[in-house]
Amino acid sequence: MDNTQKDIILEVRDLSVSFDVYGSVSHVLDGISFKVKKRERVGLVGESGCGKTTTLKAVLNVLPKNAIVNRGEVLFEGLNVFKMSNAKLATMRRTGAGMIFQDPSSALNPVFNIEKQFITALKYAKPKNTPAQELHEIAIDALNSVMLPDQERIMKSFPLQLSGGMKQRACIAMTIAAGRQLILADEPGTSLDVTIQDQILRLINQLMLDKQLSVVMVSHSLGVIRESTDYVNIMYAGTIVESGKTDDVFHNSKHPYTLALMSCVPKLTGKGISKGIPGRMPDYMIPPQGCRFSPRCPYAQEICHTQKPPHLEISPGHWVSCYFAGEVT
Amino acid sequence: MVEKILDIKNLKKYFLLTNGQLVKAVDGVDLEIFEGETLGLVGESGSGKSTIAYVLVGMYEATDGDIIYKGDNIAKTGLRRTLKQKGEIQIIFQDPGSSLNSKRTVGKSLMLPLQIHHRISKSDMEKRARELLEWVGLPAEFMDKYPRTLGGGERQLVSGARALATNPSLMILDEPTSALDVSVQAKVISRLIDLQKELNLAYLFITHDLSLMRNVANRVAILYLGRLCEQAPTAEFFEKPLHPYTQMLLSSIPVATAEEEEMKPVKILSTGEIPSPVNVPLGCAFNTRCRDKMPICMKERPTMKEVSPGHFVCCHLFNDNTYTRIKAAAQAPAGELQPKQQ
Amino acid sequence: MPSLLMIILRRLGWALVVLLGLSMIIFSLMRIIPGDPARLALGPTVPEEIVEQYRERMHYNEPLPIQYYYWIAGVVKGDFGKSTITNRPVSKDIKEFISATAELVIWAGIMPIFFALLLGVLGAMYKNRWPDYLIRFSSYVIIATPTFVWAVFFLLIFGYWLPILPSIGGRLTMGFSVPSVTGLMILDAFIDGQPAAAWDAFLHLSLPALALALPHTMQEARITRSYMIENEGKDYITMITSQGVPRNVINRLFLLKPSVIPTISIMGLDIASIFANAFLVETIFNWPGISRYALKAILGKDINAVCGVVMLFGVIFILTNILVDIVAMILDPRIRQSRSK
Amino acid sequence: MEALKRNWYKFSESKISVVGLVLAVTFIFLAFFGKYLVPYPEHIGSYVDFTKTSLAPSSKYLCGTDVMGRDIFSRIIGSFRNTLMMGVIVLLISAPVGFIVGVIAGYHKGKPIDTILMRITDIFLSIPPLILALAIASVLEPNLTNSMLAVTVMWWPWYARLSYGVTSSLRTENYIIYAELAGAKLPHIIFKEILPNCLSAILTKMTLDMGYVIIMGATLSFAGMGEQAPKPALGSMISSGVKYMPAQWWFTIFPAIAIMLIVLGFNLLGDGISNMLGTEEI
Repeated sequence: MDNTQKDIILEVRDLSVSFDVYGSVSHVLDGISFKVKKRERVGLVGESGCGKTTTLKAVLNVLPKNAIVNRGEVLFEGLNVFKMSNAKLATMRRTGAGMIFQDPSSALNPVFNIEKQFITALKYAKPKNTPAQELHEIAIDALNSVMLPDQERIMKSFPLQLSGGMKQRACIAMTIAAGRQLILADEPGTSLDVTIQDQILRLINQLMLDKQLSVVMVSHSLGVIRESTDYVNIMYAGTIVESGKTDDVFHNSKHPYTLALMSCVPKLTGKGISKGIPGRMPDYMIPPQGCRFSPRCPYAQEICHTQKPPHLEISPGHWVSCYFAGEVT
Repeated sequence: MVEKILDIKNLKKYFLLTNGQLVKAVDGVDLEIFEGETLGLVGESGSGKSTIAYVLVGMYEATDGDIIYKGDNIAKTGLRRTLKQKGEIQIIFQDPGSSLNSKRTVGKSLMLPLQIHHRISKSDMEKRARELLEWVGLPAEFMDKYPRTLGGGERQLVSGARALATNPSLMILDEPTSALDVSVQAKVISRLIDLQKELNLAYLFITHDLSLMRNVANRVAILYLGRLCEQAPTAEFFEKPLHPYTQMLLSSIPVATAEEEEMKPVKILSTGEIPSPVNVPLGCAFNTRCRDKMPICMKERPTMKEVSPGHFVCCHLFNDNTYTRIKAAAQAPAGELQPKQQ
Repeated sequence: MPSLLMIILRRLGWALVVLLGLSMIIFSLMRIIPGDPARLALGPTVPEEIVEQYRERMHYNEPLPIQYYYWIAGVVKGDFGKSTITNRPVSKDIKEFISATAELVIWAGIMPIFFALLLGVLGAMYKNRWPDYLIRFSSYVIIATPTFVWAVFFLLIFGYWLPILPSIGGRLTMGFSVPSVTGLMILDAFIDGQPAAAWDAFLHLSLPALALALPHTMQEARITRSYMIENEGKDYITMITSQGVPRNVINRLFLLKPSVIPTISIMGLDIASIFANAFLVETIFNWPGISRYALKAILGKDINAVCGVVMLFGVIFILTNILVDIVAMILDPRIRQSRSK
Repeated sequence: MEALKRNWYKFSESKISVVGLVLAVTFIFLAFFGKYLVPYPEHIGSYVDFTKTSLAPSSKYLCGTDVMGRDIFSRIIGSFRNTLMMGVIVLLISAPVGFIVGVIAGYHKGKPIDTILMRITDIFLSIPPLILALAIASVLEPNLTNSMLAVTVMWWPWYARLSYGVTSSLRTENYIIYAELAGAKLPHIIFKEILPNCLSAILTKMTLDMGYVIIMGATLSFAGMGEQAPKPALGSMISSGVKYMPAQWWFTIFPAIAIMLIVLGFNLLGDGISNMLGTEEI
């Protein structure tokens, strides 16, 4: 037990977050729980608005100001980020965990060059009296390790002088430079072209192997998640509906939502695509009482509408939040 | 005999920037579209796929080349084409957020083309607008709704209904679902496919998503920096992709099943950046990223070769009437392989 | 960067076009004044034949475009004609009065920028807490009060109730004499080694400068605050926060710069407009500036002076805008790129 | 209903906007009906009572009396109608004119007509507004109509700028492009497609500008170029009172406070509306 605890770098327990939207409360995250082991790649996959990014922001405690954490905790190396002292939180952000954003163009400050942003961040991550020269070298090394050529020129460049792929590489370099162990990647290739996305995903995988990192990969693309995670959580409307080893979940899906989602993805095999999932994502102001998927679920029974289903382990390491998990195909 | 409705020959569209640079957004593209079929046009950013769409609908005038639509050359008419021609070629735009005016109801948006093209009474227009909504599978209550209360998929369907208002024979779908979630995309696409059958529409389907293309197109054409690389019937295209860029593109697609993984023919690791369309490389446009490049690729622009009936490749590696490459494929550099999931 | 130079040259080219248009508008406006310009210039007692000679000499009996040609030909050489009020060349008047206004602008337009930024940043940092409420409330009240009302209030408060500051006006108390080097009294006094005179000049300056500075300083503070708050939600701030950079460093570096850039053009407009809009303050405080001169010229229908002064204001406005644009381009690569296209 | 509630929430998020609403509504009400409510309606015109000159504020004369023995409170309220008219007329003329210029230039962005229209706008903007207004007012008769004209001439370019900015960003919206492709005419595009999208920005600016136009009008009137005596105007009341300071401070202080409250009201209201409609501060 002690051994497995030590092996877990991040644990999210029953996290519930809502937002104050013009005086009304939007209940977004409802009891999110997952664990990330060291050197593991964990995926969060779901459609837009399901709370993937909110979950990542909660991990670093950088939620927007109108967010309210109702309950639950985020344990980074055993410490709750919501209860950490400011100093501890700063240390965790500086050397523990870092985030890669979906759109690298908006994640970099447009009026500062890469050097200013990179070195400032490094200055606080490294011991106080690290000479400027050393910081510079660390940055150059990091840019080199994300396979950006001509690093000195990149350092002097403003974001708009770089292509999307280069900006994303620079962001990755900033995230890994200070020796962070946990990388939170929020759709790191989505805003880029397919061939460039492929390069970025390969790069993250390569770095993960080389530097023994743990990765939380967030994406709306089942393909991306299948190809670059070991363990996956399927999210729907602020809840985790199914989780388990990636292969298990993808090839032996149990939750009605997972199945429906899979059938919607166009396949290279060209067997046509389904007609989609009926209905819409629920309104977070008045979320369904029971299972949040129940209004759209073809298998829903009375109980699904009234009571939230438990997250049950239906086979070793494969968890599903559905009363009828075994019966659905 | 299926009629050819659109014949694009050697289409060129250049833009002159105010700083004097010339952007060759589309540089000599040949395409044909037949009645009732779907031609898939695939490309990444800077490939000129949207520019082709905009020239076809008349937003831009072509710099050179011909677009023969049912016997008339509409390449250089721009917006001056006849009302009938405007009605015949319609478009659904990519961004569901901006394709409908947020201050006008769905009904008003639908009635605009009716008003211009049909000159019928107000009550007839309303009736027709309801009918259009029904066609795309939306309830008539949508007439009085504002776009902001609609989901992205619904907005795209309304755009579809609006495009159908003028009884087009060719619809240009400019990445109609790339901003949507897959479950919504499935809904919109299946509706569009049904409509195509019902109305015998021809689609020019533009996208960057090859998996989607596999499921909707009869033929596929790949664009890179304003030039066509490869064009083939869909099944053949995915079985025998020939152009090095096509192969790179195919192997870059993240796929959701192991079955599809098998479909990825050769593992060609994606390398390099897409050059800016301002500086298209000399010779073959792809030579900066091509693993198999030869000296000739740096100097001479390749021409289209028909390797088998209907399958065209624009690459120095190939000759007419044969799948055989001139040069064997290079090995992937060791040590840079993707860590396969165990 | 060669492109920056090109951009500036292009802006200057356009500035010339705008100035030409401005001169035409002003010239025709001044020529449609009812009454004979020659008679107005010479006064009612001068005999008709002298007026006729004058008319001939000034080309007043030629068609308007020809008159404009002669006038603009003079303007290019710096000759705006003679003022009918002071009876001196307008250019000489301008030279004399501009320095007093320039000194006022430095203290009322440029110095307060620092306070505007400070208050804006404070407001954003303490959003919806008492420092923010205090700053916002006072800014509303200050902006809602016209400059001339401030001038009157100050006269009342400091001139009569609390006579610690000179309120009779002028730039110096009688008895001090400072030779003009730069035209800026405080600086000149220091150059001449008279700290007492410099202090006296500063006291004279303080009330008009404050009255002029208050509304636009508070306006700039509010704009800075609102941009700060808008940018706070941007991804790049979340990104740098998630990297563990301390809040105060983010505020004064990564948040301030992008938030200040859009306010710079507003500050430029403010500075340019102080030159012209200071006339009530200059009149109330008896400040011998260009703006008061303009008011007198307008009231006295002194055509040459009005045209000259308005052209001067136009030049100041345009140059300030170009300068502001250059500053914005230096600070913001995005503007640099969009302007070069 | 839901939308109304949300809008009110956004508007009243800053409580101070509600104060603005109250001030502005009170001002408009008094502008219409003040004449019938003030204690001494006859004092608004050329009334003289030398037995009651320069009385300090009291319960009988809330703001004291002026050198003619007229009740200053009544005269302040009496001046509201012209003050309001100044703001309304200037904005009702300059906003549409500016909109048309801006929308045509913005729609034809990059074409010669854009350059011509926007350069003309620039020329007007480069003239210091007060100087231009003064010049116009001095060339013409000094009265309320001409001062309104003068302010209008310098005000429309700001609306041209605003509409130009909005239009040139809407220009690339797909629904505008679609309307063109479908063959819609320019008036349809301008009034049915673009105008509804500009309206919230224009209305917000109009409310905010109300205060500034009133300041400008008061400034002109202070300089003697507005409404002429014996009719009351806030600016001229202040300027004629200055020479009696500090002894008869009430001559100037009360009109000054009145201006302040009116402008404050519209500024707060404008900010509330801009919060509600989500338009950025200009």
